[in-house]
Amino acid sequence: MRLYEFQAKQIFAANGIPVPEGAIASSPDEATAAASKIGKSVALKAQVLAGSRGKAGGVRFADTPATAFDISQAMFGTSIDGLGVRQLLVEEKLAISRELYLGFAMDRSRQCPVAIFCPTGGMEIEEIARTAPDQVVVCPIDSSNGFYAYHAIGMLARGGLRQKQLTTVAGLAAKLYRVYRDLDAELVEINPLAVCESSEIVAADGRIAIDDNALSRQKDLPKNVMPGTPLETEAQEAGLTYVELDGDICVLANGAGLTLATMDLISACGGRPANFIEVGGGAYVKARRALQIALAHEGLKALFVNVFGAFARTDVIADGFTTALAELKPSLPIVVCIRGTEEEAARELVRQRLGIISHTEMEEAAREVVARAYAS
Amino acid sequence: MRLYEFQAKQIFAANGIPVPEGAIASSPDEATAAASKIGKSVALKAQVLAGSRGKAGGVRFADTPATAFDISQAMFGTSIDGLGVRQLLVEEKLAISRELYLGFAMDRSRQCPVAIFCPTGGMEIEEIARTAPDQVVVCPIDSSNGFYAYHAIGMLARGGLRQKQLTTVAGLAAKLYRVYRDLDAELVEINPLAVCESSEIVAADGRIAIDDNALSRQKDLPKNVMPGTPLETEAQEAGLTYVELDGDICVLANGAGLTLATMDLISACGGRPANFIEVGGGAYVKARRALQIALAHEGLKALFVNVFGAFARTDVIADGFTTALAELKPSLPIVVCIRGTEEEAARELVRQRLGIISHTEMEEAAREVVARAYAS
Amino acid sequence: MFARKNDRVLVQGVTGKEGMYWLERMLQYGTNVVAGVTPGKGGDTALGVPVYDTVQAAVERGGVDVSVQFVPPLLAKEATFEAIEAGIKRIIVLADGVPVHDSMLMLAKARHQGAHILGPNCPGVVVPGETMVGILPCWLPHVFKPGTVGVVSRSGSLGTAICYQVVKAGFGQSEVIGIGGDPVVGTTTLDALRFYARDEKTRAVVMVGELGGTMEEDAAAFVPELGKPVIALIAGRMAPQGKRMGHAGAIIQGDRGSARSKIELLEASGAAVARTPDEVGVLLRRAMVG
Amino acid sequence: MFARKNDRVLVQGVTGKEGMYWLERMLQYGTNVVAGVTPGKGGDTALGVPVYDTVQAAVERGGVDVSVQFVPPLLAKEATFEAIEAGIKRIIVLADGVPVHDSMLMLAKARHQGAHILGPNCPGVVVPGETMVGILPCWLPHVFKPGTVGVVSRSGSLGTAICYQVVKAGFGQSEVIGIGGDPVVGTTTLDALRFYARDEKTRAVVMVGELGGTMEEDAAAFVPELGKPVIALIAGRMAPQGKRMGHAGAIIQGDRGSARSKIELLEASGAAVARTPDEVGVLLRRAMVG
Repeated sequence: MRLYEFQAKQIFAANGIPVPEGAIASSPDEATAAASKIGKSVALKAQVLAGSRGKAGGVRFADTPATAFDISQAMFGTSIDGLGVRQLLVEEKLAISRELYLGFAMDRSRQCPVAIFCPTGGMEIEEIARTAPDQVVVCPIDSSNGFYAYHAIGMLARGGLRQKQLTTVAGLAAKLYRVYRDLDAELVEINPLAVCESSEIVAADGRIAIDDNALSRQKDLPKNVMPGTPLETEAQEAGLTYVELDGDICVLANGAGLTLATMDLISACGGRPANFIEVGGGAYVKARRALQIALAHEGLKALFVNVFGAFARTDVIADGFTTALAELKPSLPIVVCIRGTEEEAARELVRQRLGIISHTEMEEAAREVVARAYAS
Repeated sequence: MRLYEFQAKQIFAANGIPVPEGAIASSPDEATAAASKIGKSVALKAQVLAGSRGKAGGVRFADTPATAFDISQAMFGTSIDGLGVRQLLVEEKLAISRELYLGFAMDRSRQCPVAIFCPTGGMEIEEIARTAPDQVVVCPIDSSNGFYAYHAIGMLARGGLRQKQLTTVAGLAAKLYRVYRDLDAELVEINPLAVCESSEIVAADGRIAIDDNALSRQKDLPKNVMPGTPLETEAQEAGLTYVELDGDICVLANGAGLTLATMDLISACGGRPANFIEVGGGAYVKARRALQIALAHEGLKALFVNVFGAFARTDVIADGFTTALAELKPSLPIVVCIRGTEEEAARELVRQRLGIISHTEMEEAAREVVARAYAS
Repeated sequence: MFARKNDRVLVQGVTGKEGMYWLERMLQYGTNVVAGVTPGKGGDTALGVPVYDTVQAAVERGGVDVSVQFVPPLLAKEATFEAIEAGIKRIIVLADGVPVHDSMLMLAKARHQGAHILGPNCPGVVVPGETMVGILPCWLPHVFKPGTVGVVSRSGSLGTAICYQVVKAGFGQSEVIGIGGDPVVGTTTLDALRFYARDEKTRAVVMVGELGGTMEEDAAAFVPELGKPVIALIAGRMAPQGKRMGHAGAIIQGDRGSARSKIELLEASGAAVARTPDEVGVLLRRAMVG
Repeated sequence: MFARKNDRVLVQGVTGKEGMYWLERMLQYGTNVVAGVTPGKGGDTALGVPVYDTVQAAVERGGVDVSVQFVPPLLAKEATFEAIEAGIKRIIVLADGVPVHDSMLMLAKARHQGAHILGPNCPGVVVPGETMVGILPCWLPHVFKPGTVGVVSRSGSLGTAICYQVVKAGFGQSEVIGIGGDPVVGTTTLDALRFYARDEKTRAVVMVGELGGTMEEDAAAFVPELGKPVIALIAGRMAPQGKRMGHAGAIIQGDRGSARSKIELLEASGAAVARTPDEVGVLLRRAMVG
């Protein structure tokens, strides 16, 4: 789950990491009041969970409260990457002399957290990482040991910082690591970490993403709904992983790996998958809800159910989706393929409840569903 | 710094360790109100930082709010171990079927924290530890690893707990360890940990002592003044270590070890030391305050200043105490002994400001101060 | 790699519903389960297997080679710490939903103590005809059959489906290692390849991967020195790219991580990459029979 | 034990007021200080000694045998972690006021990595005529003099006062080890005795202890196998008993910890216990000259 910039900055501030003076505004009046309170030129920053806000006009500046009113009025109601702008972060405009990049993430190859520093931050950071990778310092962290200021000193000195800047940023980095660890974050990023003309060092932007697996123990965090289509949002609220695609064959399989392989198979057979929906783990009981959402996708031409029971029993899964289909009664061709634990019982359920003979070979089944989908 | 029982219990409750329902009362009216709110028989527990409260009548029981008024009125204003009873903890009276002992402390021999469990807790715990040490389970902890529920399970199973009691107490022990660690405690103790007739397990009493060296980073803790004589309290508030004894020769030395040895030496020479006051570390600048307090002790017959400059410079120390003595002008025999770093400069200061020739041999000096103290 | 016929197996969380179900399956398959652990149930037995309060007590009773855990995801870290501290060197973490910081801690601690972790979020391991430790349907004869093909899979259901293809193609498995689908896992595809390189019984390797992470890229570099044919299936060719983790993701991972990147590197390294599950069988026959 | 003439010494926190004062004293005494560390001052020099931003950088520059720290007590833990991680095996922690949980963590980590800590809250070590690492007035000729008496002290000022007695009695020291006055220290009296047992230069040991803890009791058990005379002074005979740590203190420590308990056990073990500082010289002469 991602946090909004203003939420990330509240967390930074609570952990001793300096952020610009600012306030969140939901209306032009609130934006004006915030600008007045700050009493100098302000930045108005759209709060959306999108990547490239700056380039999309999501950050604008105002020198007076009156212009803040006008500009914020123009910003509210626009959208960035398809996401409506409902909140603005109104912040003092910084006089920045240098932009740094500082972040913590996990390195899937090294199987450990890494600290990342680049002496040139800002919007071009990925370009720098590509063209001048030597500039970026990546420092693996032993989780069982932690990341202290002295680790940061070593990393930042390699990145070229010296003297007071070195020790100040090292202190911030140690604090940022604690945020990363204590909040079960997958990612915390300050970009840019702004060295101001006053030589103060301030988190000018902030990004935090929390590990979904840890949300149940991170009780103090806000509950953000991640951006998505209306059906994706519905699925998210129901606790399901659902991604809408622009195809027309609805795919229901068990487990993420088999679901991905089934979509590939449909494509290889000339079909167009309409969705990714995972019903692995304990989600079989949610089959009804999952199918209801998946089948609500417009323009579907067929439904493909592909089950391979490994540690999950196929009869339990079949009970779930046949019950749901008997209730939802979609007027679509349905092709079912079943293999694995208790497969005979599962096939019998499908035959009884849906009047369908299940396939046992998924490739054969995939060819049939594609043929029937585009038959008319 | 020790915490009061009610403070310890607030911390326990905030960390998920069950405590009896209760409230703190500073007057009979408040005690009555608390008893009414609890609505059953209550215990009235004097809140003093003394050891053996139970045996000194510091815990009494009341079946009704009216008796709670009478009993609390009788308790307020009494004193236990010389400490006035100003606050009572009014708590539901527990129906206890079994008393356990659970604690965390440091083991100075093993140089690590230890968990301690005894299946027979209560007031006789020290007696049990002496007469039946096999009953007490002491479990050394690797600080860099921590203490988890599974460690507790192992310890408690050795102590004879089984089934639900085993897992419940293990969960509490893991929480209590976190309190011990996160609060920089030297000691946390639940005695008794009460198994109630309802089979609930509740911290019936609690003791927490915080490492004084860590108080500056434990910002959320109350600031308790430790019990002592009026002069000891004054010293505590000034940040000095001062213990009053019943002798009559005031001793000022540098460093705890030399101070203790000087007191022994005075005794060996037939004198009676009046105090232990440490002016080690950065406390030389506090020499004036230290001497002011030490000299306020009644019935002093002499002052002995014994300085051995190791890493501390004797001229700096001498500057401190000669300035103070020149100001305080005590009408006592004063004997000074100085050795170590910059000793010539120090002796010269003493000669100039106090008109005293300093000794260089402490035993000779001690004999002189004893002789002069009891000369008349 | 993770289990052999006579390995002494411990089941943590044995008395729960899942633990009991799979204990029965493992015992039926001949797995040498010597002990179980459930705090508070010390002294009981589960299907004849003695139950202890702690892993330490179970280990003291006579030694444990492998531990497998049926515990909720938020308790996996402690269960793993417990097993590592008790000196167990191979630990299988099945739980799905373990916070990644917990996983990283588990792995760091295992590294320090010389222990090996399989998972989290993995189905365990089968050596067909010998032993099964985990939650794999080892008893299905058209899926698991003794043979010479080493299988390594990030996905439980897809991996099992591919095992079925191996058998349908006329072969059996020397070992099936489910390494798990989490971003951070204790045993990687590369670790499994290294094992199969040394394993005399194994004549070819089937690698089941999917988009995300760089495990297949890391493994591709080893394919030439493996010295045995590798057939790979990478799921997620048609899937939308997974979420990017901020700039950090781009910095650490660069252009790697897509199914395309994995397939290109694997093919360049000499592996045969199947487009569909059926094709795995075709490519395997080609590699084994010629 | 903690320092020898040619040991390469690192000073952490070198550019502070205390660090510079004692760096000068050490250099004057001939201590082989090869580097200093102060974050943010990398590239500077201090009295000709190169300064680095991190211990790692200082170690990479050419090796360090001993580190000594001039850092505030709340930063001692991190400074020690840094030294341990950089591979330094002997670390002297001078800071007074280190929280005991920090000390216990430092010691646990040192044990895991095979490093040795002297302190915290200690004055360091002198090998008279050879080297001084710490904050001891090694330059005073009537206090520190080369010889054959090994001194171990929990107290800085009293230990130095006793060194004066050793010299006054006509002897010198093979080494003076200030182990520190904190409840938990990395090097104990017993550790020092074990060192002096092996040290050929040392012919007798003077032990300066005080009430509290059980270090002297633990060391007493070793006196018979030490094979060299031990003269002890235990301060605090007349002092009030220190604070008791709840029931736990009584459970862990039992009746040990008082000056009386220490003196009784030491005398029973064959050590000569002095009642006053002067008597240390008397007993030492008796032991050495007979």
